[in-house]
Amino acid sequence: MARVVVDVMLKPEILDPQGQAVQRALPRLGFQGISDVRQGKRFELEVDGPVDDAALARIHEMAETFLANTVIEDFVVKVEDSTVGAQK
Amino acid sequence: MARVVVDVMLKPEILDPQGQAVQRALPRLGFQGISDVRQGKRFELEVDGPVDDAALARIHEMAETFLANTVIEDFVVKVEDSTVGAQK
Amino acid sequence: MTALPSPATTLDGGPSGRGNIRIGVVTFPGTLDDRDTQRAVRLAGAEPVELWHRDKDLKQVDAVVLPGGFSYGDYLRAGAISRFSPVMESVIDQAGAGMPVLGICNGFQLLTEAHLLPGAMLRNNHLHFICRDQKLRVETDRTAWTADYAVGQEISIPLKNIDGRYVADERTLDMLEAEGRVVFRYLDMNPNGSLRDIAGITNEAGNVVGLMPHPEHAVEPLVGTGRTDGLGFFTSILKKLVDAR
Amino acid sequence: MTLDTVKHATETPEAAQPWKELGLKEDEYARIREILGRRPTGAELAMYSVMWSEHCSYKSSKVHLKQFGEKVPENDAMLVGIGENAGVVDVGQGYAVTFKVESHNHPSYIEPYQGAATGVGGIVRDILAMGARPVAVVDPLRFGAADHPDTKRVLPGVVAGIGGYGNCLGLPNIGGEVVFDPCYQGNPLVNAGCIGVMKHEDIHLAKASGPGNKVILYGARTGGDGIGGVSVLASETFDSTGPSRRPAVQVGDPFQEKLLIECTLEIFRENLVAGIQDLGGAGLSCATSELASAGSGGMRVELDTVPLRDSSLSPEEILMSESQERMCAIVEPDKVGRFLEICEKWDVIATVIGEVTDGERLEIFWHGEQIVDVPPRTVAHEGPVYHRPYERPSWQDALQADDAGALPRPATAEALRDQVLQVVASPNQASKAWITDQYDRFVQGNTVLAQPEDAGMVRVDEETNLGVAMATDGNGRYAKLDPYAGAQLALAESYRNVAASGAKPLAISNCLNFGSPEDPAVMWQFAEATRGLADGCLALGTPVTGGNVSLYNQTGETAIHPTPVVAVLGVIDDVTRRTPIAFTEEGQLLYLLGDTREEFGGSAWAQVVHDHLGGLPPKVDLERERLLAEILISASRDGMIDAAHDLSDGGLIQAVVESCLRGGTGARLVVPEALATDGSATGDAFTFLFSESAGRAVVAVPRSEELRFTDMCAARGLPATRIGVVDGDAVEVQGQFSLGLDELRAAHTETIPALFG
Ligand SMILES: Nc1ncnc2c1ncn2[C@@H]1O[C@H](COP(=O)(O)OP(=O)(O)O)[C@@H](O)[C@H]1O
Ligand SMILES: [Mg+2]
Repeated sequence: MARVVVDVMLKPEILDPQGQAVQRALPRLGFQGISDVRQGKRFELEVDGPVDDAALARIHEMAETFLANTVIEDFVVKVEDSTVGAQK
Repeated sequence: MARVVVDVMLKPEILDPQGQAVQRALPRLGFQGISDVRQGKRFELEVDGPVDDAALARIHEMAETFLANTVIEDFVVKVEDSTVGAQK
Repeated sequence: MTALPSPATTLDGGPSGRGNIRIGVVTFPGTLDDRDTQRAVRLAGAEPVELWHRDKDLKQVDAVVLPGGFSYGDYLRAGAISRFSPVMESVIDQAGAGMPVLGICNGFQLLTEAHLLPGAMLRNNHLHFICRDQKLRVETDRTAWTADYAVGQEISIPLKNIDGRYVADERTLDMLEAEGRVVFRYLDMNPNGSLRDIAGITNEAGNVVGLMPHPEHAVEPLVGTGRTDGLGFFTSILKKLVDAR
Repeated sequence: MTLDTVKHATETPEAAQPWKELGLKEDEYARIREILGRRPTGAELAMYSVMWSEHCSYKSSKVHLKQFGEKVPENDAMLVGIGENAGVVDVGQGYAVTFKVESHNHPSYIEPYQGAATGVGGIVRDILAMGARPVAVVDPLRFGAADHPDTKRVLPGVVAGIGGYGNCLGLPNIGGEVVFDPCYQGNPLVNAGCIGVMKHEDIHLAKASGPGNKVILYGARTGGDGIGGVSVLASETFDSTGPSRRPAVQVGDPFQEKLLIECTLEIFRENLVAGIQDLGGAGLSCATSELASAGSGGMRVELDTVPLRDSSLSPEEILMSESQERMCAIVEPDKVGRFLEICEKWDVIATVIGEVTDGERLEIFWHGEQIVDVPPRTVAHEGPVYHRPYERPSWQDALQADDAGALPRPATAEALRDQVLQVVASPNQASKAWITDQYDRFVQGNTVLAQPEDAGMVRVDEETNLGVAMATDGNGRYAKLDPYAGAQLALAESYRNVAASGAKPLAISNCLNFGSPEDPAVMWQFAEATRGLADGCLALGTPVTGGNVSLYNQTGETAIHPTPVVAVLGVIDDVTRRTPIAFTEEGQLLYLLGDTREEFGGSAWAQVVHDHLGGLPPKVDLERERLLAEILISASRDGMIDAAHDLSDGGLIQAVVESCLRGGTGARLVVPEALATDGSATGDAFTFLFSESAGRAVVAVPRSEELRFTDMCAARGLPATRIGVVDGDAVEVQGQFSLGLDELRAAHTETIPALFG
């Protein structure tokens, strides 16, 4: 089993109030030096079977038609081995 | 200016209703072979100045105290160069 | 205030009368305002017909309403999962063939996800759910659902959502304006950051309308905001369908 | 690891067991061994420990709660009393209503969004389990100081969580409270209430009867989240230091719960269940033992059939898991097929996990091996009962002696005006619209009244316009000064709020939020408050139908103010006769009902202007409350008043300002010559405006009704004093000051958004 990650972010020209709210809060919490924050979604997919070109093509299609709304969002598909949570 | 990414995912033992809803929908959309989906958040931070150990330590602290609630979430901090949206 | 036919002056007999106008109301998992929409349809004098997300069968209804709620929890994106329901295949087909379709709130979100209407809905700019009595200006009476209103008329109906910010690229927005396809605009305050204060739009043919506020919650003087400004949606469609017979 | 079967437990009597880590006391563990005649298995120990926790067993509070069942007023409305998931009352026309309030305090401090969200989820399942369609929710909330940085973390999260869950379920939020006080800093109180409506014949009870009937678990899969969370957490003094003390918080799935509601209602409609229970605190341990205990026979469960989210869970963990959005039903064998079909229709996972037996034991198996064999009553109903020592705290006298009446009062009209603005703008008195606008109050299309009205009201029947109303109230400051009176004042205020809306108060639920029961001073507060509430209910004729106790709300040695929250349910035959708070018609006459005395102990004025808490709370006169309620209800029914607003914290001026702002009209007030019929207070403007004497309301009377109205009050012996008229666009107190509506509106509405927006 392998893990494929799809990152979905709002297109740069679309207002991201969530990211902005985070950014605005940072100085109050004592964190300086962050000039911009964007918030998006991360999907971790566990794929049965090999992650070959065919599988990736299907996942790309899934991202394009379903996981992202390309009217407003961009996405990237990545094969990953590191797991969130492994580091701490 | 450099980009640091913080990925925040629900801990494995915590229910992820969003990931579950996506996973359940996939077969209906004709996508087979995905055995699990988890949905989390991706924060892209633009950092002023160098991303040295001190900066990363601060971002780690920010993630721990603010971007994630470690009661239910894990996070990973990564320095990144590739941008979502670059690929398409 | 709005001059609307009262339920007493229904156009074509009650639900039991012959030749009823049948308006379908779809229930998806997580739909909330389906019963309220059925009530509004009934109060306007038409016959509400329950439609189920798993059935392609539209039961020969004359029009369809996609009601508000949180279909599939609005997980992923509002309307993104329900958009792929079997019933939507038929709705998309029939909408293309000219059947009147009204999407309210979650229904509007669904219509954009299904590309029956352009643009997309995003999280409110203030990031909160907002529930308020919202003033709107009617921008066109040339849709199937707004014929009973006058252009420029101001109405107040409840707004309640968290993903209500309408966005589209400039070209699309200009096109909507040029073609007179902005149906409602927010007045007094823009409650969510929608571009150009857009509260509702229609497709080229004018049979498909989507809007964020809830006309079905403004059909009785007693409950909700105590206004009946929303009844016009349901009487408009009823009249149109009766005339078409 | 070997499975700790019953057989194994019998063979290894001396094996060490983690009873202490599970929160059991030594004598409790000994008692379990005595009940079983051997050491418990790991699974049995897990069950007893969660079920015997304070949260589930009410071991410290039980002896006091008994009064609610003993001092029951004559009331034919009561259909199901204390002991079931929620009480049920008859509201006429064949309808019954069930309602209850519960706390989710501790989890909401750790994870405000999810803690509050799952609080709503839990109470809604309780109501659903009675056979009712949930029709509305309410949320009494208490936070630390409004300007404390941590309140900025907790409040927005809690509000978003309550909205996020309730809105997604399609339940209108029709009321609640938001109170700030430093005493809640480390212990916010997140209480949530729900109202459900059904026909009499639809009432369902949590019992497992009929040998051979199947036990069906349906809803979400069971996961490793919140294992022992709620029960253990709510049973300990909360200490935020060690991460090891932070049990997992559950994440709620309101979408799953919405499916569960629709699916369950369809199952009820087809009459497919013999008994039903929601899964809340203590999860399957609670559901199986309670169902079996309340039924006639025993129960056998194959635990390995429980659908899991995480296949590595141990049987103990499965029994203790508090995963949300699950229900357990008892179904006759020939109805199982249809039951499962309906679940499939709603995409709800349902599994037969066992059956009712003709034995007397609850037996649980894991892959064929027996891991639990217990008498269910000993788990569910025969937990330990403590007679905790209690004692009036040594500081109580000094607190009561510190009379608020001695505080400096405004010396000039100008100062009085300033203090009015200060009070109206203070976080506790300010408009909560920024919060309540995050809640859907329209969904279901039956909301007649919602915030900021005195009570929420929903229509129950579209044909007849039958409706029900609910208000929730509590005042920890009053209760701190005198817990007996404080509890009665909470009851009286909530009762008055319901009556002010035109509905007849029928019955109550409560949520009793207190500090550690191991502190005799706290236990005294608890004993006094329950006694006060029980006596009060007897006097008002409103039985307690159920409620919830939340103890250990304290940080270190410091407990929160004793905070009994009371929810009163009322019924109204015709919702078109409801009374709103808004003053709308110029020229209508304002009447103050009741007596006003110099009562400032615990008042908003003392808090806002002097940061003072001392003296005695307002005097309670329940006979007067009853009379006032009768007058308010009659006046509403007979169309004698167009608006009514009860007086409580902030006094008359607060109520008048709220009614004026709501209606967009001003008012001219005249300070009357006498404020109380017994002559105890003469008319001074300060007392008139700020006193918090109980048993009062202000009403707007159309001129054409004045005589009829005053005659009625005179005939019934209720003091009614004409204090002014609806007029203009300012609130003017003659001879004192005038405050423009715009200025008042700004003061009243800008505070909360400025703090949290
Ligand atoms: N958390 C809340 N949720 C819903 N409604 C609330 C909440 N807090 C306050 N409200 C509503 O705001 C109004 C004013 O509240 P409050 O001042 O506590 O009323 P009262 O003093 O009459 O009891 C009421 O309608 C109440 O139900
Ligand atoms: Mg009130």
